Formats: sequence, structure tokens, C-alpha cells
Amino acid sequence: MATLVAAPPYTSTATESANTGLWSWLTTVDHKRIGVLYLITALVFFVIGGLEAFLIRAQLAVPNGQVLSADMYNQLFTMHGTTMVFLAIMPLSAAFFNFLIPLQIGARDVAFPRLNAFSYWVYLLGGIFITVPIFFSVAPDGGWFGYAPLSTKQFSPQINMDFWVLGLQILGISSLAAAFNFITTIINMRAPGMHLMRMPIFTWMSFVVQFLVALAFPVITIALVFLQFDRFFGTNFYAIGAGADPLLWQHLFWVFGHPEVYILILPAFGLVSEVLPTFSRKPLFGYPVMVYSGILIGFLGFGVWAHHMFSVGMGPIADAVFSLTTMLIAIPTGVKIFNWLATMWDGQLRFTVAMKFGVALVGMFTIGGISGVMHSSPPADLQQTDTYFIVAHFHYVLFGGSMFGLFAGLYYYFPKITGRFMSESLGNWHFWLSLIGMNLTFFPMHFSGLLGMPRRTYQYDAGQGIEVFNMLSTIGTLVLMLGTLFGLINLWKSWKSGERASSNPWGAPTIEWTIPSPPPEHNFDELPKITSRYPLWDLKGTVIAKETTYAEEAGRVQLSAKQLGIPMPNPSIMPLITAAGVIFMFSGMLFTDSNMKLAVGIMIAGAVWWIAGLYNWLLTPLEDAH
Amino acid sequence: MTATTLPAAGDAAHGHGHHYTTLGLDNRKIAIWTFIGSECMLFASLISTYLVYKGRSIKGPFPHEPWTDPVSGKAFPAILDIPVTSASTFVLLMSSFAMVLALAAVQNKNLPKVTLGEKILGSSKLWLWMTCLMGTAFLGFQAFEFTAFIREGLSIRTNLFGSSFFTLTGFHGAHVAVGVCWLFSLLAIDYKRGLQPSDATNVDIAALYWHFVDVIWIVIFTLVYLIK
Amino acid sequence: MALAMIVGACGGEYPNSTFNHTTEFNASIDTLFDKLMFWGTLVFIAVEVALVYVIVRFRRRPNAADPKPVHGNTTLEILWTAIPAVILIFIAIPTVRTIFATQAKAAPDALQIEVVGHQWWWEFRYPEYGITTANEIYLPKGRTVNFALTTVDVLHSFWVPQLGGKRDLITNKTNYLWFTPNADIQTDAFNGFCAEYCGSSHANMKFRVYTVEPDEFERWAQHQARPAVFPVQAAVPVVPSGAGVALVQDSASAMPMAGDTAAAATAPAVDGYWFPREQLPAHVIPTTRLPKGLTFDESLLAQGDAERGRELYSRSSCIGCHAIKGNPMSVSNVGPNLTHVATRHTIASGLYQNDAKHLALWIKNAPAMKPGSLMPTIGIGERDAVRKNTISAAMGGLTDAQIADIVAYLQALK
Amino acid sequence: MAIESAAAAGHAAHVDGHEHPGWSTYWKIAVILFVITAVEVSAFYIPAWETSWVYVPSMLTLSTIKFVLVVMYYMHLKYDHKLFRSLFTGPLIVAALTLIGLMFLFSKLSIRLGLLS
Repeated sequence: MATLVAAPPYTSTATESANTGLWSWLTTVDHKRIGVLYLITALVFFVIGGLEAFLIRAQLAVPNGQVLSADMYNQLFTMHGTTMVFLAIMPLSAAFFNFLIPLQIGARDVAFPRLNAFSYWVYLLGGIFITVPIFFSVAPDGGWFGYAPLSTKQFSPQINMDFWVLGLQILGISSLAAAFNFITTIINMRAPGMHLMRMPIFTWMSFVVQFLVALAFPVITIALVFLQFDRFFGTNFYAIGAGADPLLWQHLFWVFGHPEVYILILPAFGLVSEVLPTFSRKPLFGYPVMVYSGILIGFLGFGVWAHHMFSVGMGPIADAVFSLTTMLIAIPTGVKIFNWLATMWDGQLRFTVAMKFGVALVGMFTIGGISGVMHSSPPADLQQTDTYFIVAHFHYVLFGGSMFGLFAGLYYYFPKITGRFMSESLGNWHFWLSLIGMNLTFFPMHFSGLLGMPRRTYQYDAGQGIEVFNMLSTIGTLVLMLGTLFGLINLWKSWKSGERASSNPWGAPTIEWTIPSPPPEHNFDELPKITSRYPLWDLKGTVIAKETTYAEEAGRVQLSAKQLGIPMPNPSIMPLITAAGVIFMFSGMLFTDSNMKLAVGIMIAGAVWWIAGLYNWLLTPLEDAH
Repeated sequence: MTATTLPAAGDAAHGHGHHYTTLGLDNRKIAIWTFIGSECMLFASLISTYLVYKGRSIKGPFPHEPWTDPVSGKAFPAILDIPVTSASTFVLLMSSFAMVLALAAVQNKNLPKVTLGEKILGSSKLWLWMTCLMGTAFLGFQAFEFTAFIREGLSIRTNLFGSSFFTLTGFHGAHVAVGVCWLFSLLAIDYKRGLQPSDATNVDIAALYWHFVDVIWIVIFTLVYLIK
Repeated sequence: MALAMIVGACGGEYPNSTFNHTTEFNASIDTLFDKLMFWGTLVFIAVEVALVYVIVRFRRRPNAADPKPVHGNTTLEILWTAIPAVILIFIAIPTVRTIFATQAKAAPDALQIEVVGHQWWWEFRYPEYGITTANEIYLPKGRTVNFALTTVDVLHSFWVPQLGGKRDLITNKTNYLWFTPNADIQTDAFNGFCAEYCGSSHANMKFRVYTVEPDEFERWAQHQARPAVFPVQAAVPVVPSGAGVALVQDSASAMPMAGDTAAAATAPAVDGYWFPREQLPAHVIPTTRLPKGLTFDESLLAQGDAERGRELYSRSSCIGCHAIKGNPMSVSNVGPNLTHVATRHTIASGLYQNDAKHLALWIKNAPAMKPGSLMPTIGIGERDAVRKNTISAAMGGLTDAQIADIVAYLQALK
Repeated sequence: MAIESAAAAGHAAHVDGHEHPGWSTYWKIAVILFVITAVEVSAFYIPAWETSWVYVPSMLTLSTIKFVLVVMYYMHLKYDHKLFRSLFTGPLIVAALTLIGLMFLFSKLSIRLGLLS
């Protein structure tokens, strides 16, 4: 069976002069550079979200803590959730979508490169829009879930929640645009022979995630439109005096919110499913089942939303139905865990930092999964929901799952992204401190929750039997921060001066490892022809691609797209300009209370601005005529 | 074991700048269908909200029942005007018919046209104009309906029915308005240089959007107007 | 995680533990939890042991041959799809049973308590007895209690971890929650919390539940239903059987409690019951710190006069929000009902002890004592953090001496 | 894989849109749409129909027919690549189920199970 091997890998990529400098970053439409932008931006927000978490834990270290005021605490926990969900984990996944999907399916770029850039700029500017208020103590304070009627003008008259409502709308635009883009890319930009069932599992999980985004975000958009109209135009959607039902918000929010959970975790599952086979020297166990379970998780994810609402009194039938559908999800999720174990079974496990994070995901996510099953049972959930038990649960899922998976992906793909390895020694510090820190932070929360500590409380009395657990959690946060610091130092140092990496430094099986590290702007000199699921591994026999070394590839010259006569999209500033116009238009709404004329003026100016940008964008061809 | 590859640079030379695609389909068409799928959820949320709040308003006016304000003693009729909306529904349905003819006209631009019928059917300008006009007429009906309601005492702030009704139909109206702008821009291109069969995909995605807006109205008309 | 059950079992150290079988509701939840815990632990051990085994056993050995490329195994995969499915059946059946058992209609003879959530305090009504009180619930042991939960503003959630699961208070909707405190539990006091985020002082929206003997409950209820005894009938003997009446005498505070003597000397005649203060378990005694910069001239508390206080109270802004049965000027329902406020052990929704000092500080500047408090600042010269203004006499502000009088009045309301 | 079968069509630039039906189909559909709408509106004014239990199901059926006709013929879903059908029906099903789910949750629909007296 003909197997694709690395078309001779190169190390010194010829770079066009137009591809350097600040302007090139502002105008780039290259999915790889956009991926890098996502990565760096998301990590900055991750640090901000982490510092917010640290302040929260500092306040809770001892009973009746005096570090923060109640209002500041409320702003911080709201922004911690909002930041981590929308500005850190989702965009970190997006960094990998951007960088990897075209490489994994053998494409030149995404289907709509400028739309891709637009998504990024909207995300960046929207992220700044929603984050800046915290520095002026006017950040959103209604929780990341923004439950009505607390989030309405009647109970949150200040500007705080306006930032949240508008910011989330803005970020939704970014996610939706990206989803349409990636769905089209995965459907239609696959290299010849890249059948759906030959696609790398990360691309598969991303594919599922894009559908979840495309179907879940419209729902939150509408829920937010209602809130926006209530706040700005005096409509009655959540107005208690008009007889509104606040459960409308909760249902709409969780119809979005539960798929959102899978939007956060599935990319990490995908990354780990790439890392484990490579470092086990074995193909992924049960690839089709892994694919189908991902699809099933995504589909079922739309039918379980009300399990976030077992305490609202939906009645026994609804509780029972949603309880059962929720339990069902445990099956495909469990299958994934067992298949990962089976992938490693009988393998030759090589414990790089990437592998360690990947294996840790299997161990840690399992804990989050089991506690998840515990509150799929409504009566038990009545003692667990809105307590620290839930906080423990979803941090095992989101930190032990999503973040560990993303870190695994980062260590694994860093050589491909930058052409350099991340340091294993610093990485080990990062990993072990994160593992210890996260368990120290979140495991005690199981106890504090079941021992009666409600969530979102800025202080608690002494003598409630939860002091020790809270102190442990706070110490854990310090360890976690230290670990993250090692990770960041590692990233910084390795980017500048890490050991040079070859095209396939791990001996990995998929086609992104056939091209130089970092890849040339056109990705593939020639579109690869795919004949199997692991093109670089001969699965019939025992020959598996060995790690290539930098030395053996040194000295070869990669031709540029221009030299090869490959048409590349032109850089364009229009995505950035259009995105800025969109944000400007939304920011006008902030003034509806204080100065209606100003508000309308800004909104019209913003609309004209982005429509002009879009017009220019649409009339400029993506590529030069040839 | 040698690398098996496709001539990639070949795509550029091959078609008219058309890159290789897996399915041979136009990316834009896949994207618009994805977008339409997403819009299904958007309108499902809006329609759900309308239905959830139906009958929950604590004061009138109401869609299908007359109501007397206990405070002012003022009497309000049932607010929805079925004959007018039936007419606008009909107009929107027929605009879809015009749109599909416009697309066919663009696709068949290069076919010889002999009879008057063929010439009429082959005029993309005519059918785009018809679609635009009927779309605009629908918006006119909606503007009439909205102002009549406001005159009668139902605004978006009045009650739950007002909020959910105006938001649902307003969102639909906004979609129609975007569609009308889109179609006018196609008309502008048609006048400037003539829409060619090579533009068919451009017209096709606009048409898909337009029809989708139409089918949403089919649902809204039945659920909001006809079912009490 | 198995540890959770062990540590949870000792209620003394963990006063809000969800594992105590004080009601049949909590017992059934706990039984279910044990099942979840059992299967969860089993899966946890299976996965983690397998993981550790894999990590140790299949570590890459130098010069080892490449592993066999196994792509999957249908039997195995069906097996580990089926096993979780079977486990889930073991969980699902008792789950559904418990759902229907705990969400059935409460017994018709259950004690009805209407719970009304407010930002950030709890209103409790006993329609059978015509009682409206705040932040403290008395429950007779052995009788089912059915809570009807509503809210006048945002969402809240009613939760007494030791007695049962939580249930949200939803605007424009009435929810129900019922349980039966076991007849054989001790007379005890439990913490209750708001478990749904509800704004600034969500953390401070606590309440207390006292489980008492049925006859004690009856006496408490009869007493609470009556108007406050005022003006003071000084000569009548005081002490209710077994109950520590003088709420302020054993204050943990070091400052001289001059007001207490005044209150004790003029204590009204009561044959009612309330939970003896000296028997309060430590975990229901609030430890909230006082805000910095808020002071009260405590010597004034000794000079506080209840009668003067009543006069003052009856023409102050207090009556805009509070009701005191027996005081015809004070009938508003916006704030907590103060009819028998002196029989309560805490103020400000479980945030502070109910003693002269805390009451005085509370009246002087409630928003400083409790972030976001909707009770306005009253003390002259104080800054109101919510309304962002400084209180003057013209605005109806009160001096410390006047506040001391009102404190004396409130402390007389037994 | 069905999707892959079309891959062979690869470089053929405009594979979509040429087996579409023509005028003869389009006007018939338009007439049907008109007739159904007319029936719906008149049903609204026929008390015997409007008040009977069949009214709501018949209205839903009629509008579903209109919906399907426009989607299948005017949007060419019947003739286009199968992919588009799944891209549309998948989300449509999720949307419909969500809507129905919400109707149950808000007691706009109910099934008598006899579980609760």
C-alpha cells in the first residue's frame, strides 16, 4: 500500500518580505498566522482570567475575608467565568482550529480567509470591550449566566451588565462566522482522498464543535437580544411586572449553554486523540467509535439543557426526562475514555510533556465525568447544584479536561507552529505543578460543597467546617499559578530560542507532519493525495514513521508560493476595519441611557463604517487575477 | 514509497482561478446553507418565545381577543388583521416565485430566446425587479401593520404579546430588508454589466436566503396569525 | 471521594453537611447519593487503576519493537458501551423513583410556610397562625412542613443543607418543597442559605431553622401571632420556662451592654417560647466582621429609652418599610416584619447577632453593614453607599442618641 | 461515503443547478402555494372548522406542505447535492425538537401520562 511520506522536509522557509512586520499581522489572512494570533490573545485572556480567579480565592482563603468588597467579588467571579469560557478556552480551541484544520485536511487555507481574519479581530476587540471595565470596577456582575431578572435594568441599573450583553453579542458574531467558515472548509477543502472517515480525529471533533456553535449561538443571541431590548428599549421579556417568566431566559441560556460545554471540551478530546496515538506508537483505538461518539455527544448535547435547572421546579416528568438524557451522554463519553486507555494499552508510551498532559486529561476528566453523573440525578443534584461541588465538577472538566487537552496540544504542535520545541524541563515543572495545583484547588471543593458551601458567596462564617477546604483550595491556586508561570516562561523562551524542530519531530502519522516546521504560507507544495487514515504510518505492517531530526533536514530550501506559482490570497486590512466598525456600532448602545442622540449617532456611524468596510472587502478579489 | 500527490498548482491553470474543492461545490453555497441551518435555531428561539408568552400577558391588547382596559375603560379590538396579513403573505410567496424565475433567467442567460414568453422568462432584470418590489411591498404591509398597532395602543413595550410579537416579526422584517438590499445590489450589477451564468452562484445564494425568509414567514403566518 | 462520606458523617464538625439524616428527604437523597457514590467510585477505581497500570507497564522501552497496530476491537467496544449503560440503569431507576417520591404533593395536613424571597432577606409566613416573621423558621419535629416559595424580586434559592435539597424561588411562580424533620432529632438550630446568585449581598442572605418539640412550637407560634406587648408592663414577672429571654445579656461582645439592663428591666410579659439563646450551637452564631470606620457611641445605648424610641420610630422613615403588629403607625410590608424582632437571634438575614450594638450600627448605616442593603442609611453624617448621598437631619437622619432610643424600643419587642 | 462520490466531479466548475426544474414546475408550485394559503385563510373564517379540534393540526399540516414545497422546489433541495439536504434538515430537526421541548416545558403542550394524579 502506497504510503505518503514526508515530501522532503525543509527547514529554512523562504519568506516573502511582505510577511513580516506589524502591518503584515494586521492584514494577514493566513490561517496559520491567525491561529498564532488566537493563541497569544487567548493566553493573555487566560492569564487575566487566572488572576481574577486568584483574587477570588484570596478572598475566600479565610472566613469573612477582607480582600475584596462584595461588589468587586461579584464582578470578578462573573468575569472569571465569562473570560475563561469565551475569551480563553474557546479561542484557544480556535487557535488550533485555525492552525490545524487546513493542515490536517490538506488544504491551502480555510474556505474564507478574510472572514477568518474578521472572526479573529471581532474576538480581540470584543474581548477588550468586555474586559476593560474590570479595571474601572464597572465590570459585569450578574454572573456569566446572567440570570434574568437580576440582569435586567430593574435590578442591575448600572452600565455593568450592558458590557456583558453587548460583549457577548459581539463575541457571538466571531464564533458564528468562524463556524460557517470551518464547516465549509472541512466539507469542501479536503485534499483528494481525504474521506470523512480518514480525517484526523481532531478535525472531526472540530467539525462537530462548529455545528454546535452554529446551532447553539443563535439561541443565546436571541436570549441576549431580548435582554438588550429590555435594558435599552423597555420591552417586557424578563420584566417581572408584566408577568414575564424568568425561566425563559434560563431555558434559552442553557439550550445554548449545554452545547457550549461540549464546544469547550470536544476540541481538547480531539487534541488528546492525536497526542496519545503518536506517543503510544499505536493508532487510535476504535477510530469510528470515537467519531460517532463525538457526533452523538454533540447531538445529545442539545437534549439535556434543563439538567442545569433541576432546582427550578420543572416538575417530576421533565426532571426525569432530562435526567435520563443526561445519563445517556455518559455512555459515549465513557467510550472515549476506554478507547484512550485501549490506545495506550500495549503501546510504547513515551512521556513527553504533551503526553503527560494528555494522560492527565484521561485521569482528571474521569473525575469530572463521574461527578457529572452524580448530578444527572435530580434529587442528588438538589444537594449539589449551586454549591462548590458543582464548581469542583466543572473545573475538573474544564481545567482537568479542556485546559489539559489544550496544553497537550500546545506542547505537541508547538514545534509545528514555531519550528522549535518547547522545553521539556520547564514543561515538566508546568505539568506537575498544574496537576498538583489543580487537584489541590478543586478536589477540596467537593467537600466544601457537600458540606454546605453555596457558590458565588464572597464571604462565609467561621465555624462552618469548611475553613480547611477553602484554605487548601487557595493554596492550590497558588501552586496552579506557579505552574502556569512556568508554562508561560517556557512558551516565551522556547519561541525565541527553543531547540529547532524538524518536520516530524514526534514521528506522528498525519499529514500536517509532512510539511516543514513552521509550514510555508501555502502549506503544501502539492495537494497531498490521501490513501489512509494515518498517511505516515503503514498500518498493515509494522513500519511507523520515525522521528525526523532537524539535522537531517537542514540546508534544504523551501520555495515560496510565488516561486511555485501557487496563487495566495492577498493580505487585507478590511477584516480589521469591518470588525472595528462592528464593535464601534455596538459600543454606541452603551450610551442609550445617558445620551440617546449620541448613542444613535455612534450606532449609525459604526454601521456606515462596517458596511463601507464590507463593501470594499466584497469588491476586492481575494486573489490577484491570474 | 514515494509521495503520491496531485498537481496542485494545476488548479490555477485549470479553471478560471477555481481552486480544488472536495465536492466540486461552491464554498459560498455550502456556507449559506450552514448559515440557513443556524438561522433555523434563531427563528426557533423567537417563535418559541412568542408561543411561550402567548396568553401570558397580564393586560391587553391581545392578538385574537378583544379587551377592555379595566383602568381607562377603553375597548381594544382583537389586534391582528388577518386580511391585510393574508395579502402580504401572498405577496411574499409570489416574490419567491419571481426569485426562482430570476435565478433561472440568469442561469439560462446564454440560451437563445425566440418567443415573447422566452424573452420575458429570460429577463433577469424583470424578475429581480419583481422580487424586489414584492419584498418592498411586504415591508410596506409590515410598516402599515406596525403603525396601525401602535395607533391602536399596542407597542413593543405594552405587554408580553407586544414585545414578543414585534420582536419576532421585526426580526423577520429585518431579514426581508437585508434581502431586498441584497437583491437591489444584484440588480445594480445586472444593469452595470449584466448578470451572466457565471454569476449564477451569486444569485443562487441570494435566492436561497430569500426563499428561507419566505418559508419562515409561512411558519410565522400560521403560528402567529392563524392559530388562536 | 469516598472520604466525603466519612467526613460528612460527623455532623458536629460539619454543621451544614448534606449527609445527615435529619429528614426523610435528606435520607432518601443520601441513599441515592450512596448508590451514585458506589458506582462512581467503582468506575473511578477501574479507570484510574487501568491508567496507572498502563503508564507503568507500557512505558517505552529502549530498542523495543514497535507495538502491534491495533485499530479496535468490536467485542471490547460493545462491552464498554454496555457496561456503563447497565450501570446507568442501576442509577436511573432509583433516581426516577426518588424524583417522583420527593416531588409528590405534600400531605394535606402539612404545616404550611410561605417563603418570600427579598433582596437580601427571607420573609416567612405561617398562614395557619397568622404569623409573618423574617429570617428565622421554627419547625415542630415530626410534622411535615410544606414550603410555598415565591419571590418579589430576583431569583433566590431556599436551602437548608442539613434538612433537604434546595428549591429555587422563581418570579411569577410558586414552587413547593416539603420534608419532615424526624421526630427523634435533637432540638437544634440549622443554617439556611440562599443558593441562587441574587446580587450584591447574595452571600449574606442566610436564615436559621430551629427544630423544636411540638409543644414548644405551639407556644412559639401562639406568641408570635400576638401583637408586640407594648407599652411595657414593667411589674409583670418575666421568664418563660426554660428560655433565655434576655437576648443580649450573654453577648460575646466585650463592650458594656448598658442597653440590656434597660431592656431586661422593662421586659414584657411573655409566656411564649423561643430557642434558648444560651443553647445556640456555635455554627449559627454569625462571625461577620464589622465594617471599618463605622462606630457607635456605646455609652448612649444605656440611656436608650424604649418609650421615646417608640415615638421616634413611629414618625421616622422606619415605618415606610417595616410593620410592627400593635403599632398602628407601622404597617408597611416592604422590609422585615419587626413585631417580635427581639425574639430573633440574628439581624440582617443572619449576618449579625441581634444585640444592642449591632442593631444600633445596623440602623445607623445598613448599607455599610451589608453591601447593597436596600435599607437606607439613617445616621446623620453617614455616607450611604447604595444611594451615594450623605445623610443630614433634613433628610430624616437620626443622631446616635435617637438611634439608641429606637434600639431600646426594638429590644423590647419580644 | 456519499459525499465522496461527488469528489470525482472535482474541477467541473458549475455542477450545481442544471437539473433544476423549469417554468412549468415553478408556476404549478406557485399555484399550489396560493391555493393552500387561500384555504388556510378561509378556514380561519369558517367557524365550524376554526373551532373544531382538526383546525390546528390541519393548519400545521398545510403550512408544512407549503414549507416543504418552497424548500424542495424553489430552494432546489430536491435536485441539489445531498449535502445541502443534510445541512438544512439536521439543524431544522434540532430546531423543531428544541421548540417542541420548550412547549412541553412551558406547559403549552402536555402528554397525560397518568403518573401524577
